[in-house]
Amino acid sequence: MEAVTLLQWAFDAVLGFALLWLAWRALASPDLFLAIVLFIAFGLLMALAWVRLDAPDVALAEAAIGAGLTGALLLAALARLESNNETKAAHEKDHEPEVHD
Amino acid sequence: MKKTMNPKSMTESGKIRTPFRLLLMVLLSALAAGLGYAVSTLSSQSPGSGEWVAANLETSGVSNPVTAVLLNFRSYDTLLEMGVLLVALLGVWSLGGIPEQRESSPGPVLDTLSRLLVPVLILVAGYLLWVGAHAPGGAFQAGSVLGAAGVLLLLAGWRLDARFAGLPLRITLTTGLGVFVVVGAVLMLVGRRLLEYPPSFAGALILLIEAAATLSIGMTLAALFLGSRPEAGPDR
Amino acid sequence: MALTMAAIPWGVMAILLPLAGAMACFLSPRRASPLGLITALGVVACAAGLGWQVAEQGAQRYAIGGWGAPLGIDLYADGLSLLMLMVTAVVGLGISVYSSGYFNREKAVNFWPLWMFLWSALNALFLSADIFNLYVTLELLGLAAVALVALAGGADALTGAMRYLLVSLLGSLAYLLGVALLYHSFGCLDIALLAERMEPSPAVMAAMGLMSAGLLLKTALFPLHFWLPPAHASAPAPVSALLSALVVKASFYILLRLWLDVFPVTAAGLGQLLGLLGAAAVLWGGLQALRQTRLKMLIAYSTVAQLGYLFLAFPLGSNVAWQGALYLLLSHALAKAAMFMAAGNILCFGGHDRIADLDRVAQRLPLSLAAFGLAGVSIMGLPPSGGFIAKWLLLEAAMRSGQWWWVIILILGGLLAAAYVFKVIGYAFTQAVMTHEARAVPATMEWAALVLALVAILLGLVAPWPLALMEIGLPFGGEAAG
Amino acid sequence: MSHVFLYALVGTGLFTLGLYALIVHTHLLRKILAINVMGSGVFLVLVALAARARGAAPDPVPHAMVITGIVVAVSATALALALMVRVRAETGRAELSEERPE
Amino acid sequence: MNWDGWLPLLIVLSSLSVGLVIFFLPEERVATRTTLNLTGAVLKLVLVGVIIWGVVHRHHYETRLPLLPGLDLVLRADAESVLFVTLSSGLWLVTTVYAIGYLEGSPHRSRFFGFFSLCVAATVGVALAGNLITFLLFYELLTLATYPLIVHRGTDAAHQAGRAYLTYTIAGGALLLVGTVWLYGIAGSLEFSYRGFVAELADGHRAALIAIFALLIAGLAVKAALVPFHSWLPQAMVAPAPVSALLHAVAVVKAGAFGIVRVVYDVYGIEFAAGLGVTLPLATVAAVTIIYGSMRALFQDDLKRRLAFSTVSQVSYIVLGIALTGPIATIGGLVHLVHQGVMKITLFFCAGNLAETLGIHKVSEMNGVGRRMPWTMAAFTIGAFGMIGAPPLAGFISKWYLGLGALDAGQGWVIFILAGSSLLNAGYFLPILYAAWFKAPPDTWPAERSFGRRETAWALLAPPVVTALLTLALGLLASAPFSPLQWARSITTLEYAP
Repeated sequence: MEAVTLLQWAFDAVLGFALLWLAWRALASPDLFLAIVLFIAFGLLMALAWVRLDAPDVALAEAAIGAGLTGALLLAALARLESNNETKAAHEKDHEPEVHD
Repeated sequence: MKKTMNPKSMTESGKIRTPFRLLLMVLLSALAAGLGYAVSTLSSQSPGSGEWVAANLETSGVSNPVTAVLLNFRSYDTLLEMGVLLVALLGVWSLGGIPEQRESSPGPVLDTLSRLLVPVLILVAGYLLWVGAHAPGGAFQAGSVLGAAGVLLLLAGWRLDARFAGLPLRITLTTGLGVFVVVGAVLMLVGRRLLEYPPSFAGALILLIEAAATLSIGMTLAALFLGSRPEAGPDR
Repeated sequence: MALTMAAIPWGVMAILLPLAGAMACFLSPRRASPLGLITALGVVACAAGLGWQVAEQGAQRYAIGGWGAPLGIDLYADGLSLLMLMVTAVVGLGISVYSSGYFNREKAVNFWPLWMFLWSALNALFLSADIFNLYVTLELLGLAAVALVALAGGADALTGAMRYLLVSLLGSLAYLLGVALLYHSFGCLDIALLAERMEPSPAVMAAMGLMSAGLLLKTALFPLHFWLPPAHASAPAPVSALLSALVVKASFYILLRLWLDVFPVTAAGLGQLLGLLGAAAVLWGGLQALRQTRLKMLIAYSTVAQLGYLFLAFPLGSNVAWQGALYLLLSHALAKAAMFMAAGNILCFGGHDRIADLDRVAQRLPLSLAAFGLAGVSIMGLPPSGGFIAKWLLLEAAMRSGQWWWVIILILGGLLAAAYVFKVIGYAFTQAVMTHEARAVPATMEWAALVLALVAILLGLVAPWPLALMEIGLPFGGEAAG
Repeated sequence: MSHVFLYALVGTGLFTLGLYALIVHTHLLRKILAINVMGSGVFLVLVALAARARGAAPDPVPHAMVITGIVVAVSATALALALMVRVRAETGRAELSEERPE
Repeated sequence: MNWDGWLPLLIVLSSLSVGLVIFFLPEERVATRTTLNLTGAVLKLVLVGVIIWGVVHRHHYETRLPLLPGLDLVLRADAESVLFVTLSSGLWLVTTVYAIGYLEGSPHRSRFFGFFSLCVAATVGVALAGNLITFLLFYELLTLATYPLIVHRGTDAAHQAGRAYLTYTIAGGALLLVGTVWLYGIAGSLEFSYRGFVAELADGHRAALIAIFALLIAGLAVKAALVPFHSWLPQAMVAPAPVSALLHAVAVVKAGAFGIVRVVYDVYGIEFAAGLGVTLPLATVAAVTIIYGSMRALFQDDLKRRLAFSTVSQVSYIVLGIALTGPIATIGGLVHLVHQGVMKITLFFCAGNLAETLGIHKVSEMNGVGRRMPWTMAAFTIGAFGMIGAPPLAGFISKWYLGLGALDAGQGWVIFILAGSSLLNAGYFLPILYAAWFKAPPDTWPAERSFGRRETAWALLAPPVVTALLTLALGLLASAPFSPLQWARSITTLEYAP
């Protein structure tokens, strides 16, 4: 019993930390594509958190919409940005880094 | 007029000065601390309205409390929310010509994948819709799965036939909200309040609304992914 | 007859009808604009019906789904929400008539459904008694508004819309976090219930802060106004009109409700702060308006200034002060809509809105110019106009409470307003002769503007009635009127 | 203090984190991500606190609210992304000119 | 409300409605417009006649409409309002005739006459206002209605004048508003009543009442063109002659002066005001204005500008009469309200005729003009002598009563003011008359228009002649019943406690 709760605590702690860390990386990473991928991962972890908070309905919705569709939308938008003109993409990469720190 | 094009501001706006940034960090950490404190002071006994829901669950027509809240107790929120989805789509469409670049030919993998997956997804959607009445699931989950199927099809390079791109598509998109409003209005006509289901029909009505909503949600999400108004039907 | 009248839930109709209209416009784009106009008339009828109902039977509460708070969602209509609904109806009708002439076919297809959704969102917002439901209406409102701004196309409009969208979402999220805290503190979302169960706590204070901040951002109170002028100035004329006249007022309305009913307004210091920001807005907005070289920018900054007046009521807090602020809200809604429409006519006609070159245009659009002038009278707060009544009430409240410094602000604001209004009006009186060719403006567009302006003036002569309506359900607490 | 408060705190953390990113980053895509992170934070607070009562089934109302919220969020994101692409097409950059923080 | 209850409102509407109709009249519908204008003017005069008759027969004419909780929009015919309303509507008829002749064939006439009528509607409203907020309402309306007339010509000079006018009047209006609200906050009422209504608040509110008095008077002094708020008036003379007539004689300036009458007598009450010690400063300002205005007039070569400065000086006679605590001075002030209007409008009409017929704008161009335009110059001469105060003309009556009043109030110094200003008046009028009658005319006038055998158009000639005769009559028949003098006497009996 004790062990279980302890385990749960550890799990919650790790999950919470992971969420924060992923969000941070997603928002700070210099590469937009990577940022989006990280964000999708973040969404999946959110779904996990919902399960942990026994909110299965929310978990389903998050997995399908939050992670899945939002991710798809983001990637499509990025593709459109890049297809707009490649030179800009390069420019993004080199001037983003000093934006975040 | 075109001050947005002014190259100077282009280079300026890229950076934000570090001192300002530090100040911001300080302020926001203070905010975080305050919020954290506020949250942690809440009593650990939830005064929530869970018991109210439990008490009225059997008259609601479904046994899954979340679905009951979404489609009966607070169905009005959900009605307006269908509106939000539609408005978003209208907005995207009114932006007009988003460069609709053909994804480089889907390739056999994605093609077959979609062939296999799409039917499965549709089945899943149907299941989620049905099961939502008494177990986790419901219109939104089902709808989003349907939307995912649509996205997959679009990725595979499939496009809606021009014959259906006009009125038929628009009808499908509005079904969810439409059915919702019609049900509400009809109930008012027979002398009940807006969305006040008769307990005996509640389950059926909810399922009807959910089915329509699922369809619209799926379609809308797929359309949002596509980004631009599908090619003109006869009436545009 | 009366019985059936009483039986009809006019408020609900006022929400459902535009929704239905929106779908109709969406489904048959060809007939979008006639369908829209019909719906507009219907909504006006609903507003009138609700007005009759409230005047006859007092404040109305309607439990959707028959559950009632705390389980379900209630609609609530007292004097305050009724007046908001009614001014929305009047301005909305004007905007609909105007738009039927303004947009070409392919733009109209996109405009009408969005506008109908926006209208229904407004009505839903003014009638909602549930703070989460208010969040949903806010989002519906915000997204529709952004989409409408983007309708103009072009770099300015799109950037303006983008900034507007981000700001609006940020505001909503702050508000929603506040809702979460309140719900988990008291276990209910209904405003009346919250008011009962309310007791101060850190969580409540946090919620108060978050919700107020979010709503102030949406209401564009100085210094959170930065997003407003670009968005309002670059939108199509009828959209600018409805943004300045109605949309910004919606978030202010929620703020007012929360402050009057929910939050423990022991925080007098906060009231003073809001007053100070309001004063800053009045002066800053006025000065900026004076500095503008383009008509629509000038009008947009004037909105920033006028919104500032609304917050002068918070430090005063008396019944008279609230009446004044609300009356200003009403007359500003009408006047500002008229102004933007007039500007739109000038823009259509002359193809530009550079103030310095207005003379050529102004003389050929006497009606539009008259509309601008009359609206200007109300904006300056000169008699006879709704603006004057509002300013009088605010001055009276300030004098009675002995906080004379607000008097100075009110007067300075009026002088600034006079300066920037006459900066425009002056161009009507020049010897300039019309030379270059111009696009004719449909009479409906000119008259829509003029009629709204006239109503704004009329508000200055019929004040007792709106003020009496305002008192129904005592939205401002027990105090007697006057 | 039960584990739900941990998640609630993570929620507030995400909210402020997103706010920071929203202010400092200039690229619109990042701003949109930031908004979404803020949203998730708020949702986390809502749902976490719903499960406060130990053992008992959690309060379903916040769950419903969050589901609503998620759908609103995806709609807003879609619109924002479409706008971003158009802004880029018009101005050549996916940024807001003369960006003013706060 | 019965018929008596609507009459005051009807008087206002009689010109308001005309104005609104005219706005929508196409430019070329000259005949219709003229008919409308004259009908409105005559109708108004008739209604005023009815009111005079009624007031004499103790009828009570009052329109009362709710404006705000606790505050009504009140239009009432009392002794003062009848005096002013008669003056303005009488002179308006004349001015309308003159304007029709003057603006013949010029552009934007519908716009002009529209605002022209609004202007008079507002003035009548000011005259009939039964409480301070109603007064304020029409006072501001007057500001708005006059601006388009001043900038009517659209020249840069006109716009400059318009800006100056707005800057002064709107700021003045703001002061008036603040004063009014403050007073309402203290007194809880704004109803004009003989001998005032604030006397009973004296204890505790003394300072406040003085401050309010200052605010109100400052707000009114702007339109009354008291130093130092006068400088918009000379600038405004760029407007067409009928507008100058309106500004100087019928509407604007008079509204300011009349407002001061209201505040001193019907809000504060003359005795109480004197008790507060606020009248002497007012009298001093008036005295300074009188001298300053005349001084400036002396050095103007532009005829209308000279007349404008003369107005600055002359209107202050009214204020002076009001501020000197004493029934006789009051009579002088009130009667000058009428007399100054009649005389000054004559002079502006004549100036307009000279400009329109011969293109004369400067005094230095007037040599021998008497022979070319005898009728006009005759009228001008009468007006000028009236201004100087020569018996038996109207001006003499005013100055006589002012003088007596000053002695009666124990303010001997005023005599010197009056004497000095009369000398100055002579100083800036007599040279004009001398040049006009006794110097040799030039062989060509700056810009002559021929009107056949008449010296100028009838519509331009008749009005000044009429008003000149009126000037004469007001002087000769001063003691006849219903003369302004008698009316002022009866007012005085009401304003001073028996």
